[in-house]
Amino acid sequence: MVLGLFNYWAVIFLMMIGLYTLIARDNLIKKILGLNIFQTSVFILYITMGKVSEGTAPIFVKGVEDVVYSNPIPHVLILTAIVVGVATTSLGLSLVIRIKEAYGTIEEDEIEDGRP
Amino acid sequence: MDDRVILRVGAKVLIPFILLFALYVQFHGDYGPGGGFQAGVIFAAGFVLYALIYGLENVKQVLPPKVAYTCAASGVLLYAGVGYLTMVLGGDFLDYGVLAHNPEHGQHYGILLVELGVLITVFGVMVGVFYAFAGRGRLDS
Amino acid sequence: MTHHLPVLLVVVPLVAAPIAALVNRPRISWAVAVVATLWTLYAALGLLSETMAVGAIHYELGGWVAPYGIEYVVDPVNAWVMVIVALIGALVTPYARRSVEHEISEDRIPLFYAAFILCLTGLLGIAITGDVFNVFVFLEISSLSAYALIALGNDRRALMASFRYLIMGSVGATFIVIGIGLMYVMTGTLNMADLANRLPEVASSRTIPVAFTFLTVGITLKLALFPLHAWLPNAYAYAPSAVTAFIASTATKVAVYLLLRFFFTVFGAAFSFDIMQLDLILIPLALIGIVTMSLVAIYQKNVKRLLAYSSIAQIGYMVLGISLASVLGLTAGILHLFNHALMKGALFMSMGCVMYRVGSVRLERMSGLGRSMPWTMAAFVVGGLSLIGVPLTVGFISKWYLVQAALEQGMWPVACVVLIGSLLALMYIWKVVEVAYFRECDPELGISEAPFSLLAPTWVLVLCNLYFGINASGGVDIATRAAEVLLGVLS
Amino acid sequence: MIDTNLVVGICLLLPLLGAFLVLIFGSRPNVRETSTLLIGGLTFWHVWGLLHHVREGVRPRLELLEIVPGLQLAFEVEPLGLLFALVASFLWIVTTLYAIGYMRGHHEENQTRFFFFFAIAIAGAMGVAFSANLFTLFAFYEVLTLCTFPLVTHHQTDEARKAGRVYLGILLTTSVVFQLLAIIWIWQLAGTVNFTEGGILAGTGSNGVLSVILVLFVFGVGKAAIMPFHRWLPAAMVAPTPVSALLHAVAVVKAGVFTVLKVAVYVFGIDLLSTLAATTWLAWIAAATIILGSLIAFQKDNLKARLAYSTISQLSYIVLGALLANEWGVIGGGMHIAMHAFGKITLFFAAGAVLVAAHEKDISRMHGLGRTMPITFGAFFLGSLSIIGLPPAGGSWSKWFLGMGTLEAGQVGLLAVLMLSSLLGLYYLLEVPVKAFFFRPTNDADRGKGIKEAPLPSLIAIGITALATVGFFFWPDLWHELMTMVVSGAAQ
Repeated sequence: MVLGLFNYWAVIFLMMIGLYTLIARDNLIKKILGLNIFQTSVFILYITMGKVSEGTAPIFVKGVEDVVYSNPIPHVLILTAIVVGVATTSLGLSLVIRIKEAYGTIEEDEIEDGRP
Repeated sequence: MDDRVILRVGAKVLIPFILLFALYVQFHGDYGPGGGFQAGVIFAAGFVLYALIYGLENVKQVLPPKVAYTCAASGVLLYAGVGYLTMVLGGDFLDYGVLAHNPEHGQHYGILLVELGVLITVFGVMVGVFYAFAGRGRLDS
Repeated sequence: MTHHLPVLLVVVPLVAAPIAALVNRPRISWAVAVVATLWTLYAALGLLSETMAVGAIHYELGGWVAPYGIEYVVDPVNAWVMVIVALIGALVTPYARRSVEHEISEDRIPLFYAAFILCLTGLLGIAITGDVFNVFVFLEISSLSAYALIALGNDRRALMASFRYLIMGSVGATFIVIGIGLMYVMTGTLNMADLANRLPEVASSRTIPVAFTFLTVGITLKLALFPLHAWLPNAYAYAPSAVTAFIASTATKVAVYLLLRFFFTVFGAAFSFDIMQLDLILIPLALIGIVTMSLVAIYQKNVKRLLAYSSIAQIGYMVLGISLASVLGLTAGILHLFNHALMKGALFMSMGCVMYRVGSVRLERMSGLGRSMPWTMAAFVVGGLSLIGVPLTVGFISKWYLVQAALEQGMWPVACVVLIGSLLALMYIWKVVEVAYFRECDPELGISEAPFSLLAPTWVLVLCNLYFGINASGGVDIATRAAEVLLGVLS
Repeated sequence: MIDTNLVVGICLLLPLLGAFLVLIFGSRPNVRETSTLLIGGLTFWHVWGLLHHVREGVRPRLELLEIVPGLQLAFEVEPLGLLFALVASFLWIVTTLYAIGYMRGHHEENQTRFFFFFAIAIAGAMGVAFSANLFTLFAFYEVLTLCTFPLVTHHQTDEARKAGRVYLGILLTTSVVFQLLAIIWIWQLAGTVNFTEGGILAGTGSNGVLSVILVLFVFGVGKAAIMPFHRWLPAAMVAPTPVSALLHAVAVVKAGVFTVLKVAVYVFGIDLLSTLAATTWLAWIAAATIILGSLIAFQKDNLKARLAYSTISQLSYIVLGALLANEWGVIGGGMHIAMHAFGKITLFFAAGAVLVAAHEKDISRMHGLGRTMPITFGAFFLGSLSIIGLPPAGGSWSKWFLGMGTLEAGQVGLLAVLMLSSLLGLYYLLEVPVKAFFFRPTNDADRGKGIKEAPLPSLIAIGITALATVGFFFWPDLWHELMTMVVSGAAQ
């Protein structure tokens, strides 16, 4: 039971690491990394749930019948989510660069202190 | 980077294949794994590699930032243009079946065109993002 | 043409955004934005009138039949939300021209309009789609462009505000994706109507309540329900004026719509409120939000921040109405979506006028503005009165229904809190009024009235505040229909 | 002949037209004031015209629009509303006349704004008077609150700002939290908020619920200044005197007590009211306000503050009249609206005249002023008599009916309260003319020089209202007739 759901354990593990980093770190880059790890855990959740036991890649080959295919839809969905994640990350990083330019630091506590 | 001969030569050899592979992924996308997203990223990777080895300025001569941004925008237009075309031809939005006499062929064309739009956009965006970050002066205090 | 209206509503601005970026001339980009937003308003109104006449409209993208393909569904609920979004969009765009020229450097203006239209596209897309994963995609389109828009503010704190919003917003969106994924695991479908059919079979499993919880947290983060509101005040306060006016009146409204959609259409009121007992959480949170956030607003020195806190309090009203889960309560909540968009739009726009002339919206810089900018401040006063809920303004209509809904269920303490909330609103609005009208302005500053192109859209909204406060029957009609659709009283 | 129903609309529109004209002629004071006077006259003439119809039992009705289904912005003229409208529209003319003298004599700034909001306030009062349902009444009640705010804070000083806060704070708090809650509750219970003869609430809720609603109403009508929600009235004294006159006599407080009376008669109905548990102890709260108001007035040396507390005390007479829940009480309360309006406006006019002519606010410094300003203090004397309820002034009639009401209700204690309050009034009001006429002018030789009577327009206004108070002693028929129609209609 516990091992059978190992993928969920992995997902939860990653998710917690990500959320913890996101909340606990003052460094803005680390925050983004945390966000990425968090999102990745969700990607894995989606990808693993598309797996049908004994299933193979959902590519039709002529003449081969009676094959169990994995569900491709979660993969397609998560492809979109990955793209969104990339966009979020790049926007976040570009914000970090501009924050660095404006404040001279990317540590959140220093930014708070240095308020005009 | 001038003295890194292996990198320079290796990149020179690799880049055409990277671009070709991108196109393979693109045009194979309607029946096999692949498609515009992946192809766009791979295509952009070729340019990024070139920039890493030969410097940002050189790659900007090949592909000025403006062109990259234009690509990002026009890919979306191509995508939406196909959608409009299907509507003009009497189908629903993105109903590729109406693009050719035979709906199956229509599906082919439609997916290819749409994926091409995706490729152009993703490529433009990836290169654009790369330019935006790489072009930034270092901020050593 | 009419047949394609649902998709054109979204696709026209989607195309306009890259065009606005491509032409790369501030004025032409602006013109593109105007055309696109006017089109969305036309389309949204068309869809609303059609759905009121014939019921739900379905549109299948790519000719794929639902539930396999993505389907756009228009019913009174989302048509109403789309009209709100499009109306505010169509008013903010003309307003934005001068305001944006003033606040954003010229080379970024085309990108501003591109991001602005994308944001509009995303918000409309969230509203119209009948597919839960598509919701996520549009949600991210609107959110990403919103982050970018906020970061364009010329105060450096805008960057930090945008970053926080980005982190919180992404977490919220990811929670929503987790919820959607868990629902998909159990039902194998992403179509809302299909989900609604299949969920009851598996509702007793442990997964669905977990999915429900993830969705609840994700959506309430997006709509900034107390106590998940931390991202909102700075984001609103430091964004460019036009952006604040637009996002404050639309983004949270669309998130509230998501709440409605998921809790009522997808899960069903019976599951959400009888089994999960959502009201036990949402009603107290809404009430605490109304009171505490209004109190915090009273102590703000930056008027845009003040209004931002007031927005969080007002979201409490909407959530409160929704969590009463009766036709009357839902009507109140849905009405307040529209009414709050009108009043906050007017208020933030008038603050944009102040920003244009004074260069700051801090309270101490606003002394004497009642004399030097009479029209701007008059707009603020009327918008403020509407926020307070004075009769003959839209705010009163919301309050009337909300209190009625609370009394209907015998919750008279809730009704009292609602009314006390309007008194707190009076306090923070009047603080601004007193500064503007009772302090002398420095004549050397030479502050004059804002230009016509800023005042005109502001006053259109102000007049809407009055008109829909006097003639509310139409709005109430639609809101009641929407509430009935959501509760399944009538389909 | 214009349709009678339209006349109602005309009565509402004319003050707005007046406000508009004030704005147009803002730069030409003479034209501005003349137009206000003309419009005032026209308004009164139209309201007077309605009297004829109401006597014949016609109830002109005007439905403007339906805000949401079942909730209309509608007007209907019934005797009680007509009484209020007659008082308000007549006193508008007189107050304008007075204000011309006062504002110019006192060199006030922003006179255009003053006359503008004054006209809007009258429109608000008309709306309150003619409202056909609680919603319309509430809407115009709030309009009245908001448009008098710029009047109260006319001087735009810090003091005015603080006063404005208290004013708006109390009036809006009570109306939004209590009154609105009560209105929506009634809507919930009865499904309607229309004023109906005999009331709409009978049999809709338990005695307890209806009692709570009654409490919400009596305290929710902040304009009636029942203690402890009376603070706004003394605070608003910072305003120019014509504004005080508007607040105390013409529109604001009268709108408050009018609302209480109207709700008592047309929403609860006298019969229901007399059975409610809360009625009696609310009546005692009103009685306490009467006594406390008088006692505080007693101690005030500032003339306007003294008059303010006197008003608080007198208003509770009217509330008490409503809460006695019998015909005598309602008749007395209604008549007292008119009697107190004319009496109190005379007092305020006189106080303002003293301020303009002699620059004096404190009673202790008015010794001997009566010799230089005989007309002003003579009018003050007559006004005082009316407020106290002594012949030959109109106030004696309303007090008489109120006294009868207490007996009818079997509340001898309340009768004692009325008597006691009159005795207090005898002292704190008559002290002023007595000191002015019979005391020797105080010390400094400069005073007395250059002091003469108030400006002529103001003097005319004072004369009109003072004579009216006496006139109503001999001819109170109009008010009595209207109030009799109210109670007989309610009893049907």
